[in-house]
Amino acid sequence: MKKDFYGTALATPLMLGTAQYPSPAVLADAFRESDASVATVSLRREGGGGAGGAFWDLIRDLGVHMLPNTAGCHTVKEAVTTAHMAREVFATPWIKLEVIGNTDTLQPDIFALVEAAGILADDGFEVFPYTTEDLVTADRLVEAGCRVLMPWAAPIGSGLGPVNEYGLRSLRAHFPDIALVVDAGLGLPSHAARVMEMGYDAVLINSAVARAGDPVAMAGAFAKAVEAGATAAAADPMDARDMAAPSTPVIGKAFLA
Amino acid sequence: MKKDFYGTALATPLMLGTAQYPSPAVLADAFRESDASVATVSLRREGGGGAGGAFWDLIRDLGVHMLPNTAGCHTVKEAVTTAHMAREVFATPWIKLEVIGNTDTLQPDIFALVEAAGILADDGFEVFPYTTEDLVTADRLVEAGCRVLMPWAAPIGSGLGPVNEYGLRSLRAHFPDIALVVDAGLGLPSHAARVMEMGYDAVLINSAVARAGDPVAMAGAFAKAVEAGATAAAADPMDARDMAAPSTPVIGKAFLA
Amino acid sequence: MKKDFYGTALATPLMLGTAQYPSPAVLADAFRESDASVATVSLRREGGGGAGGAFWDLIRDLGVHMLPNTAGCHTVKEAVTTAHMAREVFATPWIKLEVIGNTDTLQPDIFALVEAAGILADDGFEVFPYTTEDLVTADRLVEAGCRVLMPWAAPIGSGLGPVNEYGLRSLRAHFPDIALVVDAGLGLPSHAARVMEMGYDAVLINSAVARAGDPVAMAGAFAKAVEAGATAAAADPMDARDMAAPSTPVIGKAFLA
Amino acid sequence: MKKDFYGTALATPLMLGTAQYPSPAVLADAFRESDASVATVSLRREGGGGAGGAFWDLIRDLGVHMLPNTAGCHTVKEAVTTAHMAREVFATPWIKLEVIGNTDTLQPDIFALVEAAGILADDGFEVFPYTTEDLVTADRLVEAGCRVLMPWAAPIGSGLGPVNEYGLRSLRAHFPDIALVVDAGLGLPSHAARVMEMGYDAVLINSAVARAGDPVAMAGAFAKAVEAGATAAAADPMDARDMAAPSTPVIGKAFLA
Amino acid sequence: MRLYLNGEAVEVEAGTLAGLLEERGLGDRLVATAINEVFVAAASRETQELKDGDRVEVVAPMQGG
Amino acid sequence: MRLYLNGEAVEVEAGTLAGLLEERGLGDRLVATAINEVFVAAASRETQELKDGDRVEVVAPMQGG
Amino acid sequence: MRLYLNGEAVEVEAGTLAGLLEERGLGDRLVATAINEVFVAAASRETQELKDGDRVEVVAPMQGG
Amino acid sequence: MRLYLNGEAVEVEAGTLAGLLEERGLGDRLVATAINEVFVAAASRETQELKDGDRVEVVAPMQGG
Repeated sequence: MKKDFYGTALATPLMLGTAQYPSPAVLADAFRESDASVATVSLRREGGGGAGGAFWDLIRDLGVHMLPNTAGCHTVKEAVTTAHMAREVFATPWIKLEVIGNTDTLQPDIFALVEAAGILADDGFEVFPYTTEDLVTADRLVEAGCRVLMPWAAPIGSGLGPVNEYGLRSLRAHFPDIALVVDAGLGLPSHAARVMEMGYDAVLINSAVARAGDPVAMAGAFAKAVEAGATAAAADPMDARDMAAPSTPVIGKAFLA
Repeated sequence: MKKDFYGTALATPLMLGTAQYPSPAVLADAFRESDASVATVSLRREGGGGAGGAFWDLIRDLGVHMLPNTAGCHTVKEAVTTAHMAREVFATPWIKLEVIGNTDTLQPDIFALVEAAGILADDGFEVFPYTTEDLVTADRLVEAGCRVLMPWAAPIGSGLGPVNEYGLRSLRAHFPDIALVVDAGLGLPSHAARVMEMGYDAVLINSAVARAGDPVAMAGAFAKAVEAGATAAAADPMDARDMAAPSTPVIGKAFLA
Repeated sequence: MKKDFYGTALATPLMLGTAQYPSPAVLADAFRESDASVATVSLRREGGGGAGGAFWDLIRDLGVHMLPNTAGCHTVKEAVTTAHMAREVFATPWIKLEVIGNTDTLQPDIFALVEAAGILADDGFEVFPYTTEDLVTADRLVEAGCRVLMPWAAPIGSGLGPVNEYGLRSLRAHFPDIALVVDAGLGLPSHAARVMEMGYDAVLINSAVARAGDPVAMAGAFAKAVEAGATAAAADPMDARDMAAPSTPVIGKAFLA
Repeated sequence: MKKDFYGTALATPLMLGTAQYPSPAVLADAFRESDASVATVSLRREGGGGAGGAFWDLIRDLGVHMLPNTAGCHTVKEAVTTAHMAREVFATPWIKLEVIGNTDTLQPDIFALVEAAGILADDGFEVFPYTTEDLVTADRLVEAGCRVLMPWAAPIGSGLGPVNEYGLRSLRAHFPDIALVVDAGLGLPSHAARVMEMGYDAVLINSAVARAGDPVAMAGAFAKAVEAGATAAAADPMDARDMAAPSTPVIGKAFLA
Repeated sequence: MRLYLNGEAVEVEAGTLAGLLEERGLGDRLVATAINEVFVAAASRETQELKDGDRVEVVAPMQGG
Repeated sequence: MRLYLNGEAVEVEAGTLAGLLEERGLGDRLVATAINEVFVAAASRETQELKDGDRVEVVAPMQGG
Repeated sequence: MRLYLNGEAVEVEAGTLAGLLEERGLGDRLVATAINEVFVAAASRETQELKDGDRVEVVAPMQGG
Repeated sequence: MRLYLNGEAVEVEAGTLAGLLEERGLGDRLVATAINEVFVAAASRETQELKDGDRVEVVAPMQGG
């Protein structure tokens, strides 16, 4: 039942972003507390200050898998070129493919996404596409060679939690064999637990940890939440029902009225 | 910020019921996995088989606080007499006061509840009243001497999760100094995490663990979920917002379009 | 199926409050547009200016039933005395019984409510108690002689719509023969339509109409919404289901692929 | 603020499907009761029985605009050919463009949809695309020449109501000048009222009316609901707020405590 | 005599509730009355005597929700 | 000649689409037509010749959602 | 003497609650007791006399939620 | 020669991409490169000649979500 990610089994179902932390030290502590198995990273222009190298050392010391993204790309060409640069720098075929289609919601441009995913998959990349809950887009991405899908729960950084739980459940039901990771929009550990209970294979969190008052503590909270949700999904939860049922047996109750 | 329960600090915010388990062995394993700090128990007619003594030994060996209930009582008199018998047998002033007012929903009869709570508090009991989210009832219970309140989330055994989150948040906001425990109706770890995030001091779970396909694993899931929620509440979560905000910084992005 | 209100059949299931309108003219126009069958009114100190008489004439000319309230009362005594004064002035045994128990939420003090309802019912009043969705309180009110119940949907003037739809459905299911009116907290016509679809017998609206940018138009919107909801409840709606079903028949479709 | 549909102003914001009625007579009565301004129709193989002609006469007599659909089409080619046949038979450039991408959910194949919409728009059709709430897809459809969009609320025939209200609100906010019609998934008049309150320009209903126990009455219920919602949207509703606000003024209240 | 009318301390001549209403120009008004938090029916106003310090409430129809 | 009319294999005399509709009693019906998945306008039916194996679709108005 | 023990009619020899528990083999059990819906503390069992028709409840620890 | 390095107009001596990185003190940095929106692998930098007006991008690892 536990799925791998292009042949890699993850020790924990938590992927953690590396942006927006108050300091590198807090970032490092948050990762340790989070027990995350994957760190998302990106590329920016080298100013000559060598910040890139320092950051690289920091992440490498975390001992987690690196998942470079194409954040901020708006076209197929941009995303593909960025993916190639990321593969060389981070020395991994993994790429979190983002092609942004709307600047308010930062949601994926699913048309460009499918095109770019096909190009990259053909070129040997292992694509983690940032997508919506749309089933048809998911079909196209799988046809393009994706073995992992990363649907959003809500706009990036909104912290709203799943705005379309029905859609996420439907996606899970239609792709039982594809690794599904909820990316973007989760704001609380209970959101993460909920999607794991729904059978998702992992979640990617960044803002909800980095922008918390205490990022390190919040990292630990998400670590426990995803574990709770994953365990519950495997433990066959009771069915909810409209009527009540006594937990304490009534038989043998003393008559004292 | 962490509240005590009539002077007793609890090691964990999880209270676990002892009913409906497949076997005593599973019950014991579930408790160990749950890390629960409190076990709810009750009284039934002694048939002569001595089951009562065996159960007592089992629970005592768990090394947790015992919280006897008055489950199934429908009148003030029944509840009060049952409370006295429980205090003697379990040797504790704690009593989870249930006075049932409706056989479909097993919801509290808040009128009888307030009356019984006053009688018992005057008699030296430390009352844990099973109540609704109603603020006025809560006021009466506090006036009657209760320092802990146990509002329902949904009907006992329904597993629906909070049917009135607004009401539960309002109760929390109006009673910042009273220990609040969500009792009844939680079905999933994400429900438990959510109410802890809302600032509740503990949750009481029974059916959701005992009736899971794997009660022991589910007990562990709830253990992590309450810890996740409690940690998150203390870590100052980000505010949710309608609009998106990029997690990966856009400054310095390469121009590749 | 259509219920009466202490023997009075209402032409429409809309009760409309008379407070907070920009002007008496707007109030009158809103009532005409709303087709409301009942107007809620209250009592205030007579300053000598005779505003009371003018208001009385205005309401009387609306040709609707008057339902005086005990708004703002916090004790049984206040509410009972106010009810007597209202009965004399408005010449009706109807009284919308409000006993406020919390100044933030303006929710009913259900303990004082039940007591006052009993006193007034014994004194020949026809009591419309403003209550919560609590089933046990409802039982007590019915025992006290109430034949109509007015549960809240949300705090007065909040416009949130039903915060506990489960509770409102449960109340409806448990009191099939009592006239149930949702009072307080509805903010939009869709809220009113929804509770009528749930089988409620009427709704009471005030702030949502009076505080709208165009109170007269909004009054008409609520008139249609309650009618829509009541009609739907009687027309046996389709059951919702998780899976899709084609509306256009597929049989006989041309093959053009 | 009221938008036209390719230059045609609609008398009412209700579009009604013509399928699944118990009989042609019920269909006709439902339309009269619904006050619908548009009827959706389709094409099927002519068996020789001439049912088509009889149906045509029935619909023509309704005196409403006809909106032929391409229901059941799964490819661009099918949809385009069907559109051409529909334009000839129904003598209208309007086409409700459906290209189904999933047989469980009957949701649109947005990739084929955008392609087909472009082909048809270039060929002089006035396209009403059945789409999702996806903003990027909406952009592509508008670029392709669509001046009307028909996002789903939930799977066709499910009656669930909006499963992603956030997404529908976002779509409305991003396309203030495009006529938006919620198509598919609405089950109750309150659902229709809600989307109209959100600023949608019309709704298309079929199953919820045709499959109701009393389709004619339900048609009337939806007629009122959409009118209620549209009126409310224009009447500037009050803002919802968490706290209560007294409707009855407290000033001048008698002191009777 | 000194009493409280709708919360205000007033000096009055009248000895009955009816007289008070007259004196205050409220005789013909559509009002209901209470003294010291107890309802006094219109029919009893003539005979209802006032005492020093009475708290008299006189209310009229107003808007309500 | 043998072709497919609305999915059924049929033997026909007519050489044109218009002729086929006549032969099948559909000449005066309100229908639209396609051959081999391509739309054929009413105006072209007279001149539209049929070939062996053609897949002819003839559709009429029906209920739709 | 005839009384009701946990809802069942029983014939008993003992004259006290303590005696009844002995007689029933419950003397050493961890139980709590009530007679006619009133709690009887363990310390009072020796002196608590039984009357014909008493409704005696004897309860022990059990599972609860 | 004049070209654009990470969006800034710069005057350079070097004729190859490798030379440019040297000249700019980026020779030993962990970076990836593109010219005119096309990726240039590290292995090709020595042979990759520069032309006047080239748009060169040099990027390094950074935080990402």
